[in-house]
Amino acid sequence: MFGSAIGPLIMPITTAFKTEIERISILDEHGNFDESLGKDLIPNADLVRLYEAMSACRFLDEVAFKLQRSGRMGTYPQNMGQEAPSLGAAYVLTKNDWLVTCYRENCGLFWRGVPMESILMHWMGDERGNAIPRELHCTPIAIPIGTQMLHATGLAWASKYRSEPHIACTFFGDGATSEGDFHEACNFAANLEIPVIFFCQNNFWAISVPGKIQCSAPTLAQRGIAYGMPCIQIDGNDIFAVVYAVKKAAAYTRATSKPYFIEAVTYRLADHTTADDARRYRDQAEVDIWKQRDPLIRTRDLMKKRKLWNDSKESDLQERLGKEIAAAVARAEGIAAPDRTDFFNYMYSELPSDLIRQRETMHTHSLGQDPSQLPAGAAMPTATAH
Amino acid sequence: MFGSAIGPLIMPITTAFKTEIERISILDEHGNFDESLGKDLIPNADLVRLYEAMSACRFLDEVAFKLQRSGRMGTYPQNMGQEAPSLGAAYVLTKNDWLVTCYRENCGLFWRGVPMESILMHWMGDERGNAIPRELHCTPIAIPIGTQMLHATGLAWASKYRSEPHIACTFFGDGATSEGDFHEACNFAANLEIPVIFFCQNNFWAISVPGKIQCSAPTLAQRGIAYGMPCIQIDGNDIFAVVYAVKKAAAYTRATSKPYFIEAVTYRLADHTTADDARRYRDQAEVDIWKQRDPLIRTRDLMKKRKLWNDSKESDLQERLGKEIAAAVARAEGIAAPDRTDFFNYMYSELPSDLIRQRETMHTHSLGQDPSQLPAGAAMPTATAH
Amino acid sequence: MANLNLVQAINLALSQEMERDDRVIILGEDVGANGGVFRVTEGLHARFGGTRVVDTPLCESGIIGTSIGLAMAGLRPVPEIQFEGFLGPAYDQLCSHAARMRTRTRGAFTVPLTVRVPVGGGIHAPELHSDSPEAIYVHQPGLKVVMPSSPYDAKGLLISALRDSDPVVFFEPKRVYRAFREEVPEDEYTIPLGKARVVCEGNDLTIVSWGASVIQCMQAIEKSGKSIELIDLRTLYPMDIDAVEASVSKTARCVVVHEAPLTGGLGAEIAARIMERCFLQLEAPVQRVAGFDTIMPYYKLELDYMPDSARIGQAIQDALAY
Amino acid sequence: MANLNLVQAINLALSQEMERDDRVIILGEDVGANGGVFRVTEGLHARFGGTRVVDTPLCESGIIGTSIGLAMAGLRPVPEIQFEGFLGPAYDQLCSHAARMRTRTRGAFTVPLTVRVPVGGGIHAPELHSDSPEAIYVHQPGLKVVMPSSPYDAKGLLISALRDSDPVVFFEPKRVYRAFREEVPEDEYTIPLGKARVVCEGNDLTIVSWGASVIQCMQAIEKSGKSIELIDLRTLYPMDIDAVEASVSKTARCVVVHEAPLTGGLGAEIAARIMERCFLQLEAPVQRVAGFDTIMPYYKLELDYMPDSARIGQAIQDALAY
Ligand SMILES: Cc1ncc(C[n+]2csc(CCOP(=O)(O)OP(=O)(O)O)c2C)c(N)n1
Ligand SMILES: Cc1ncc(C[n+]2csc(CCOP(=O)(O)OP(=O)(O)O)c2C)c(N)n1
Ligand SMILES: [Mg+2]
Ligand SMILES: [Mg+2]
Repeated sequence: MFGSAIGPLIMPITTAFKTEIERISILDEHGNFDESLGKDLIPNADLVRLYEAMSACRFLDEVAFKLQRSGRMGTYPQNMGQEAPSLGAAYVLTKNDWLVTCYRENCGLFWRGVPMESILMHWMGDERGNAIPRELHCTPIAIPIGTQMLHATGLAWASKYRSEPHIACTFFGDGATSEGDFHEACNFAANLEIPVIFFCQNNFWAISVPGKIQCSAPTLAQRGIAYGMPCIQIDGNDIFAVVYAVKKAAAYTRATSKPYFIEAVTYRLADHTTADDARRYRDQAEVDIWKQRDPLIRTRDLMKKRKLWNDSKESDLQERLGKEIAAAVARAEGIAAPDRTDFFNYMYSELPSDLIRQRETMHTHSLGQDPSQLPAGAAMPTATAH
Repeated sequence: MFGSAIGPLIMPITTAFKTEIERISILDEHGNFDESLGKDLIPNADLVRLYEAMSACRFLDEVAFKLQRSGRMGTYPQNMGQEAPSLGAAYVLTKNDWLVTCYRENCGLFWRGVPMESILMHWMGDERGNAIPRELHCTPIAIPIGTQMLHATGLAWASKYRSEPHIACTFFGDGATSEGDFHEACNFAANLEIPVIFFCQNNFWAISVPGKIQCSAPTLAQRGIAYGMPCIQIDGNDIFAVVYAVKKAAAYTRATSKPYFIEAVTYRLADHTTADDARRYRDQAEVDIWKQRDPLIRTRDLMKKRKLWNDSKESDLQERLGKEIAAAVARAEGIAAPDRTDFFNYMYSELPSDLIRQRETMHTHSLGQDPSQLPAGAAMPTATAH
Repeated sequence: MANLNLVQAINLALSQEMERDDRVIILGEDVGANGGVFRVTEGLHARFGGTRVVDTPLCESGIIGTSIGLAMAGLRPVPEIQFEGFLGPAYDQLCSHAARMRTRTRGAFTVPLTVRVPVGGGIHAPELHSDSPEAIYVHQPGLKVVMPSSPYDAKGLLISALRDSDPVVFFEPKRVYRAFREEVPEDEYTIPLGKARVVCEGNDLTIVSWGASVIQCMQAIEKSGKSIELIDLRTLYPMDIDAVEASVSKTARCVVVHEAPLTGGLGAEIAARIMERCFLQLEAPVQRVAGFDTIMPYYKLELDYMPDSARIGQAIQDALAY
Repeated sequence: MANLNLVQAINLALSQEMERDDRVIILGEDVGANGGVFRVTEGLHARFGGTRVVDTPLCESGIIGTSIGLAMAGLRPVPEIQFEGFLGPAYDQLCSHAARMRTRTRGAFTVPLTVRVPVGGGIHAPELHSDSPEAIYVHQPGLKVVMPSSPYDAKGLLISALRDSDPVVFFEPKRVYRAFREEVPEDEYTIPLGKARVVCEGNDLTIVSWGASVIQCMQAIEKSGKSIELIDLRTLYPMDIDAVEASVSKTARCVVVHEAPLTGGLGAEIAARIMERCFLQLEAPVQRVAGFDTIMPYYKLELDYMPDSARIGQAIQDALAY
C-alpha cells in the first residue's frame, strides 16, 4: 500500500522497502530435473502432448519460413526456440481466460485451438486470419509493440466487473517493456486490482537492439516491483518452470484479483523476422549456446528417460505433422481471394452512405464524384468541357 | 546489468534479485534534528536564506491566489506546503544543471533566478512569462503531466555528449508517475546512462485522485527499481533531508552519468488549483495534520532554537516580501498588452508567406483570400456578385 | 422537460443510460467523487458506485487502451479525457486499435466505446486546454466524431453514441458548457449520428459550423441582416454532406466556420466536397473562417485567434460580394 | 555524381551532414549496427561511432521527447521512427511540445529536430506498416512536413531539414526506397523547404501530388496522351500553393493524388485553396484521387486501395470531360 497521507514520519534512516525475486528452473538444459518442484506438475500423458505441440509449432515455423522465401507469404516472425512460454500458459489456463498475445505465441494459440491456417493467413496479408472465434478468448496478433497489454487489462477488468472468475494472460517481449503502454497497463492493473498475468518473454533482443538497452537492471522481473506486483523469473525454455509459474500466478491472480509478473528467460533461435538478418548484430557463438538450451531437446530427452518416447515415435510424429501442416497451408492458400472491395465491409456496424458510394464507384468514377450529381454529359470520355 | 544471453542457468529456486530502499528524515515536524546526518549539511547563514526563500514563495502564493479570486489572473496552482523539494534541489545544484519542472516548483525556480513576474505572467495567460533566459537553465512550466521528464533526459544527454559535467533534475508529482512518458524517461536515462535526477513530489493527490490509484506499491521510490536506479525516499517537508538526498544523488549522477530516483513525501496544503475545491474529496483532518508538518514551521523553529531568528526578523521579512511581491505583481500587470497579432511571431524561425498573409489580413479579409487575388471589385461591401 | 445547460444535459444522458444498461461504465481522471473537473459526472459516483464510475491512474493511453479491452469484452466504457490537449497520448490507442479492431478481426471484435473530451477555447484556460483537434480524428477511418453545440442536441447525440457499436469521439465544447440553458426532455431520446441540423433557414448564403462556433455564427447572422441558412453539422464523421449540398445548391454561397487551424481543418474537406457537388451552382468560393495556422495563444489573445462574429461577418460579406 | 536510390541518397545526406556538423546525431530503434530496418543508416554507426548513432529503447514517445531535450540544448537530433504506423505514440510529444516550444517560450528555446519516418504502402508489409498520416502533422502548426519522391530531391531536402531550426517531419516513401536510381551529386546541395517542383509541364490539366504517388501520376500522364503539368509538392508544410495556383491558372483543371484517406486528407486543403485562388478560372471541380475512407487493407488488397494510374487516369478524364 502506497503510504497513507496520515502515517507518522520516522527518523532518521529507516528502511522504506525491501524485497527479493525468485528464479525458477526445474528441467534444465543438462537434463537435471528438480523433483521437489517438478514432481506432479505435468502428468506424463500431458508431457507428451505438450512436446507434440511444441514440435508442431516448430514444424509450422519452418514451413512458414520456406513459404516466405519462395514468395508465397509476406514477412513472418519465427517462433523457433520460444515455444514453451505461451504453451505452458495455454496449458494451465482455462479456455475462458484471455490470451492476449503478440506474435511469438503461436504455440499457445494452437494449443488453445486457433487454426494454423489463421496464423498463416494473417502473414499472407489477409485479415481473415484474424477472424478468430470469440469463444477461444484470444485477441488478434498485435503489431504495434507494447500496446496489447492494455487490452488485457480491459478484458480482465470486464471479467471482474461481471464477477466471472476469468483472468487474462498477456505476452510481450523485452523490447515491449520499454513502451509507455507497458507501464500504464501494469500500473492500471495493480492499482485498480485487475487480474492480469503480465508475461514477459525476455529473448535478449528486440530486433538488433540488445536487452541491456531495454533494461539495464539485473532482471526484467523487477519491472513488476514498481507496481507492487509479485514477480518471478523463470527459465522460459523449461516447460516445467513455465507451468509452475503460471499455476502460481493464476492462483494468485484469481484469488486476489491482482496482477502478477513473470519474466521468462528465453531466446529466439531464428532471425527477428524473415526480413531480418541477425548475423549483422549477434554472434553465432551465442546462438550456438542457446541451441543447446532448446526447449524441445530437453523435453524429448526427459520423455526418453521416462520411456515415453523413442525415435520411431518421433518419426511418426514428424510424418503426421508434415501432413497436417501441408493441409493447413493448403487451406490458407486455397481460400478464395477477397473481393476487391472487401476492405469496406467491416469498417462500421452500418456503412455510412459516403463509404457505400466510394465502394460502388471505386472503379468507375473519381472519388469525390457522385455519379448522380454529375452534370448531364459529364464524365463521359467523349464529352467536351462545359 | 540485464543478464547476458550467455550466463549459466542455475537451479531450481535461486534469488534473482534483492534490494532495499532507505528513508531519510533529518529535521522532523516535532523539531527533532538528527546530528549525524544533518550536522554540516546546511550552514546557518544558508539556512536563513533558504527559510526566507520559502517564505517568499509562500507569500507569492497567497498573493497569486488573491489575484485569481479578484479576476486579475487565470487558474493558478498553489505551491503551499511544497516549498522545500525544489528549493533544496536548486540550492544544491549548480546554475548549469538543468531544472526541468512542472508547476509546483516556484520556490526552486525563484532561487535559481527566475523572476516572480515571469511565473505570474504565465498564469495571466501571457507566453512572455516563459521567455526565461537560457542561462538560467530552466525549462518552461510543463502543462501536460508527465511529459517534461523526457526533455530532461535529452538535456542531460546533450551535456554528456559535450563532455560537460552538468546534470538535469526533473520534478513531477505522484500522478505523473502513471504516465507512459515517465516510464520511458526513466528507462531511457537508465539504459543509455544519462545523468538525470528523477525527483518525485509525492503529495498524495493528483487533483482528487488519491495516491493509491497512482501507485499501490508501498513506496513510490521503488518505481526506480524497475530501471536499476538507486532510489531513496525522504521527508519532502524537511529541507535538510532534501539537501542530503540531492547532494547524494547529484554526486552519484555526476560521477557515473547514471540516473537517481528521489521520492519526497510532501503535501499540498491548498486546493489543486484555484479551479479546484479539495473539500469535495479530502478530509480536513488530513489537511490539519499536514499543517503541523509545514516545512516553514519546523525550519523557523530550528532557526529560533539556534538563535538565528526571532519575531522581529520575521516581521521585517514579511514587510520586505510584501513590497517585493507587490512590485513583481506591478511588473506583471504593467507590461504592455501583446500586439493582437503577436501569436504569429514565434511560430517559425522564418514566417512562411501564408502565415504572413494571414497575419496581415486577419482583420480585413476572409482567411483564404489573398487580397491581391480577388477579382476586381470583389470584397468591397457594395460590389455585386459576378 | 427541464431547463438545462450542456453539462447538465450530458450528465442526464449518462445517468439515464447507466440506469438502462449496466454495460455502461465511466472511467477517467477525477470522474469519481470529484464529478470531473467540469462536474459533468457529478453525482454519478454516489448513485452508481465505484465499480461503475471509476477514477483511474493519470494516463490517457491507459484509459483508452483499457477501455478498448473493456469494449472488446462487451462492455460499453465511457472514458473521459480531461481536456482535448491530453488526448494526444491516447492518439495511438484510438487510431491504431479502437478504429481498426472491427476491420482487423472481420467483426469478431468490436469496440463500442464513447470517449468524452471537452474541447475548444474561450474559457481563459491555460495552455493545451483550448485546442480543437477534431480534424485529426475525422481523418482516421473507423472512428465516429461528434460535437454538439447545445444541451438538447448533446443529450440526444450522446445517447446515440453510447448505443452505437463503433468507437465514438464525443467532443464537448467547453465554451458552451454553462453558456446557456434550454429545454431538454426528461425522457430519453436519440438524435441520429450523421445528421446535421438546420439551425435557421435562409436564401442568400449557407454557413456550416459545429460546436461552440455555432453561437458566434448566430450572432454574425443576426448582425448581417441577410437571409442566411445555418447548418450545425453535429456529427463530423459520418458527415451530413447531403444537408450541406442541399443548402448550398439553394444559396450558391457558403462560409465554413471552425476554431481549429485553417490548414488541414475540416473546413477544407467541406469546401472540397461543396466544390465537387455544387460546382456549377457556386457563385463564390467557399469562405473559411477558422483558427489561424498558429498555436492557439495563451488566453490574453485567445479571442483574437478564435473566429468571432466580426470575422464571420467579413466572410459573409466577402462571399456575398464576390 | 553517383547513381543512387532513395535509401542511398538519404544515407549520403546524413553522413555528409554528420561530417560537417557534430551537433547532428542519429537515434532510434535499430539505427546502429543494424543500419536501420531499411538500411538507411547503414555504415553510419561504424563511421561515426556509438555516441552519434545511438540505438535507443523501444519507445517512440521517448525517442521524440528525448530528441526535444537534445534539440533544446542546441544539438540537432535526427530521430528515426521505424514505420509511420509507430509514430502514433510520439504524436503527443511532437504536437504538444516540439511544435510549440518556440512560440511557448517566445524563442528562448527552439527544437531543431528532423524526425525521419518511412511512410506509405505498396511493399507487402504487415498491418500498420503502410499508412500515410501526413495530413495529421500538416494540421499541427509549428511543424514542417516534407516528403520527397526521388533520390535527388531527398538529399537536397534532407540537408535543408537538418539545417532548419524548426522541427521537421521527414517522410520517406518506402515504395520509392529502392524503386529506381538517379544521378545525385556527391557535393552537398540544398533544396529549399516550401518549394514545389514542376515534374513536367502541360496545358490541359494540373496534377498535384507528393511521395510515391508521383510515380503513379507519371504513368497515368504517359497513358493519357494529354498535355498535363505535374507538380510534386515535396514540402507539405509550408505548402507551395503559389506554384499550384500558377499552374491551375493556366490549365483550369486539377487532380490531386495521395495515398492517405480522402476525408481530411491534404487533397481537401489543396482543393479548397485552388477554389479560393482560381475560382474564376476553374473549368471543373478539383478531382481527388486518394485512399478510400477505410483502414488500409492488409497487403492482399493494398493495390486496390492505393491510387494507381488507372484511377488517376479516370480522374483526368473526369476533369477534362466536365
Ligand atoms: C510501436 C512499435 N514500434 C516499433 C515496431 C517495430 N518492431 C517490430 S518487432 C520489434 C522488436 C520487438 O522486440 P521485443 O518486444 O523484445 O519482442 P521480440 O521480437 O524479441 O519477440 C520492433 C522494434 C513495432 N512493431 N511497434
Ligand atoms: C497529460 C495530462 N493529463 C491530465 C492533465 C490534467 N491535470 C492537471 S494536474 C493533474 C494532476 C497531477 O497530479 P500530480 O502529478 O500528482 O501533481 P500535483 O498536482 O499533485 O502536484 C491533472 C490530472 C494534464 N495537465 N496533463
Ligand atoms: Mg525480444
Ligand atoms: Mg500529486
